[in-house]
Amino acid sequence: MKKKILCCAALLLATVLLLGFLQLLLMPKYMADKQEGALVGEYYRETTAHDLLFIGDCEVYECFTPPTLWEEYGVTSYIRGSAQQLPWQSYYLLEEMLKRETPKAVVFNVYALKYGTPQNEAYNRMTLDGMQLSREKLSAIRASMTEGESLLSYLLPLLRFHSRWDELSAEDWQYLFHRDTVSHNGYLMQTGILPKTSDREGVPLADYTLPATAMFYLEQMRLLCEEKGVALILVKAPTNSWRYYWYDEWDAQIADYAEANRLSYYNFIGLDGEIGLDWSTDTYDGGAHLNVYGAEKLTSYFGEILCRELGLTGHRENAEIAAVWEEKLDAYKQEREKGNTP
Amino acid sequence: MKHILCLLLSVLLALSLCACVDPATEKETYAAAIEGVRIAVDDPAEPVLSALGEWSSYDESPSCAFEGLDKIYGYGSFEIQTYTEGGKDYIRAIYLIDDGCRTQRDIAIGDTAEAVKEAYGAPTHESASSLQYAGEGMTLTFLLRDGIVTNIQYLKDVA
Amino acid sequence: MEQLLEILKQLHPDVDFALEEDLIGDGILDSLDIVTLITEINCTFDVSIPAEEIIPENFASADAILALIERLDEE
Amino acid sequence: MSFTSASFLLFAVLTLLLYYTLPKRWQWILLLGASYVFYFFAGAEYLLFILFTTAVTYLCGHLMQKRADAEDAFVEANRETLSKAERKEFRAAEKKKRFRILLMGLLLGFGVLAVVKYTSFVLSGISSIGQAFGAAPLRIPELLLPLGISFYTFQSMGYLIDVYRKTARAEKNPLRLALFVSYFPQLIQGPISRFGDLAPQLFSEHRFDGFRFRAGLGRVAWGYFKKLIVADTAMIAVKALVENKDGGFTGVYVLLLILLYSAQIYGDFTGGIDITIGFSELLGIRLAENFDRPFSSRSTKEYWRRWHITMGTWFTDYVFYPLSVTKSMQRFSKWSREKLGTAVGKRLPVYFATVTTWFLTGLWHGAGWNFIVWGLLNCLVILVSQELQPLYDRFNRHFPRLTASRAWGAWQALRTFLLMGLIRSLDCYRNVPTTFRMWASMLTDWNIGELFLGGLTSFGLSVSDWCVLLGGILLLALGSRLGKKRPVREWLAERPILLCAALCLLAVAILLFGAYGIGYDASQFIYNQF
Repeated sequence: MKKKILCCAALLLATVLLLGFLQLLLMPKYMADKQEGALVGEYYRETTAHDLLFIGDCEVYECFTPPTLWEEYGVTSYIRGSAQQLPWQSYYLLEEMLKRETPKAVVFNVYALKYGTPQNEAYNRMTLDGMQLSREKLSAIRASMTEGESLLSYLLPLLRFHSRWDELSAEDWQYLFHRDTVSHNGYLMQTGILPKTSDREGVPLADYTLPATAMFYLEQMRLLCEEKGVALILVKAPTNSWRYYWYDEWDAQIADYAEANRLSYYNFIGLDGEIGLDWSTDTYDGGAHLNVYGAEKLTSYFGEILCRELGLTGHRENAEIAAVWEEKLDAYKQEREKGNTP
Repeated sequence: MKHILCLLLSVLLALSLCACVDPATEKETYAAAIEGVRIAVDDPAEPVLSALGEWSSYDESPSCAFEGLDKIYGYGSFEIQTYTEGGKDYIRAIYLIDDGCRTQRDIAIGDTAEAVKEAYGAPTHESASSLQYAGEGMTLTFLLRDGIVTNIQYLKDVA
Repeated sequence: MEQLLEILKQLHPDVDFALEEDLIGDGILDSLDIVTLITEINCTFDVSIPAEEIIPENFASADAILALIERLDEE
Repeated sequence: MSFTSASFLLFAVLTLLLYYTLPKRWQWILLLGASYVFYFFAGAEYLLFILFTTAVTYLCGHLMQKRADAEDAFVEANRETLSKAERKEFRAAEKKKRFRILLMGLLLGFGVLAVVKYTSFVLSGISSIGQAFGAAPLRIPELLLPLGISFYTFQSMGYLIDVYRKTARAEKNPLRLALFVSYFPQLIQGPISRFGDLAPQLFSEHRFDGFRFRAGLGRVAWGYFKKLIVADTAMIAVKALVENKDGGFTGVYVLLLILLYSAQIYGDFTGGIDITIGFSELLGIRLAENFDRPFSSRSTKEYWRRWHITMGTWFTDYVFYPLSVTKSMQRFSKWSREKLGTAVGKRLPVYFATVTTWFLTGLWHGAGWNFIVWGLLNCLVILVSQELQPLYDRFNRHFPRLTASRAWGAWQALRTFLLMGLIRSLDCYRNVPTTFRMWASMLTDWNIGELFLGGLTSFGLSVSDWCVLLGGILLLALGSRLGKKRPVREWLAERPILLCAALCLLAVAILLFGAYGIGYDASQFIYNQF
């Protein structure tokens, strides 16, 4: 009798282990392709604290380069952004980060405030699956689920990705237990060049009011930062293409909000001269996002503002931090040198 | 006995009233008809584009992280935007931008909001700056300024 | 009994109804047969078999059917 | 709360835990509570409907029982004084009075069903007739269809008829009756149980029985396998083929649809029933079987004895027999025999009852012409083969060796399977003319070649989906074959370690290969709709 129970227990344990293994195997790795999906998880590898945290969507992880901030100003920073990262996802990621560290300032890119409802399951997955299990993760999942999604499938991703068994590739085996680092402190490098050729504007909208849900989470971010004694700075990246268009009406609302709450708000659209942006060389996809050359110019420009506004002096003299960051800078320069255009 | 019967019958009646839910209105797919070509949101783009012939302007834009371009084709009075799914292009939006073309129910830019309501009935959503008609997986929007139609959009709904 | 066996014979000429013990369970009589049978019995024996008497036990064998007829006649 | 949801699994485990820890005399009360919780999650407004049916059933049953008891007591008390004729007369008069109560119960019970299920069908019929004469189309209200209403109504009405016939005693305790009506494992898709069978199971105290519990677990897991791997994978293809977006799924694709839909409905319905019966076994409750390896039937008649058995017997016992033996039917029989000759006269009443029964069976499946045509076609096949019986017999006598061979049996089974599949496709296309057009296209469109030029993967099934589906079907066939004498689960239940291994394997297979989650439309059990 006892033996039988032991046997069954062993079988059950083996099954659970097998399922766990299958889960590791079947989850998308986001290594060779769609690297954006690997961004959120890389934050946990950081060993040192940051002066600045960037949050937002692709307009942060393609437009600001932490290694440049280090090289030029000795400032340490991290970008916690992922593809179409929605305001509530940004909020909960911020909440999670502020439990771990207290930076001088948080920089939030406002473009995603145009979204007031859950959008897309695939983007949700890329943002949320990388988060470690926490109260914030659960809240973020609840706020983000589109119709037909279930909380359970985030806790047990096997339930979501089980049908990938027929599309497994070498990558899935290679990265079973570890991942490479794809970003530079959250910056995803693009070295390609595809000039911007169109000055098309966005199509007119029926309603220019930014959704209340989005503004609610902005307010939550503000309150959270206030509570933690961290400055909140709003930015709008300089990119402005017809598909990802930033309307003047939206801008006015953000400017009003910033003024009412005494926040700094920097809209970089139209500052090409000051920043030194050249849309024929500084974008990799025809103007929707900056490439590394554009991002460096913007970072350099914005870094000066930040140092001035926040009184940042840098950590160059701190040997421990400097060692960590010089290594990061090396890796960054190497990739920049090599280029990553397909 | 009779009383019980009456009681039960009235409960039955009440129940059947309970069972009534609002009739689900059959949603219409609004389509544009331009130069004799029917264009509707979510239709495959290829046949429409080849029927319309050479476009006068073209722009494209990638999406974040995922494969697939959004493309926008201009034809003077109207524009067609497409999206990619499974390697094929489908229509995401149709924009009528000047009075050179009219909707299937004969509304064009410059018409009044009253004319729109006469042709399309009560809108699903109405504000000073727009009239919106929800269709099957898409919305037809008339943008207004001072009660005059300035722009007409057939837009795919976000899933 | 002879009359009954005659009726049964008409339904399935190839079955020896005097010997069969489980007409329903063995799938010899199906519902169509039963109704035909009842109609015949009602005509021939001047009884009326109500629906609630149509249970497998009452139609398991020629004897059971005969018992049913006699019981109904009795009541 | 569908059987395939995580919340149902949680609910089931919780119910089981409480069931075996609470004092045994509370077990049925727990089941009642669980049933109402289950139904509440399906939709709070549905509760009104099931409560109404329960109340009607309880009251009418109770009233009939009171009269019947008084009747028996009277006859008993006056056994000496009453003559046989008087007694007979008295009983007949009492029966009539009981019948009135029964009629009221049936009217109310079926009334609700008719209103919610058939109003829009009837109204749209009237409306289209009206339109033909130039009237404005009627505004057709959309009614909500309470979950499982067809099943619990039939079960309750069967109980009333049993009480009327005195084959069952009415339940005195309204709560117990409520449990009989609402017992949750079978609420959604049957089986339709008889009071005499189910009540003793529900209300007796159940001790934990290891063997039955293990066998039940095996059955539940097998049910999930059928549903999630076979039915839901097949459903992807069925949906695409029926929708027929590009208009090219005619000809050989219709045949494919028939095969795939057979796999789907078999997996879906028998899988659901396996979960129901298996879960009841976990509770120590034995339910009536609803299937007996139906796809190996050699004739339509046999098929209907082995597919959805509880519904078939319900219709036979409560519609077909009563209808055939009514006085007027018997008079009609006599009359037609005299006027039209024995051959016709003998058949007429039987045929009339058969057609009516099948018409109602079709209607029960759904409010729509496709279901009615479906029922009548089944009936037609049965009656035609009945008429051709002498021909078959002669054939059998001429070729006894051939007809006794296994190949002949296999041929008959295949023929029946295809015929039933063909008729069943009416339920897929949901529209009679379309279905007929599609059937015709099988003869006119010879496009078999297309299948091998990528046609097989053109309706939502990838090569790997096909592998899973065919593998699943093979396993089903194997399981059915091995379990012919004795279900495999019972053999396994005697070998706990093997059972445990089998359950683990099934669980991994279902989790990995099941067609669930995003990317697969979460499907409901098909039979919920009926």
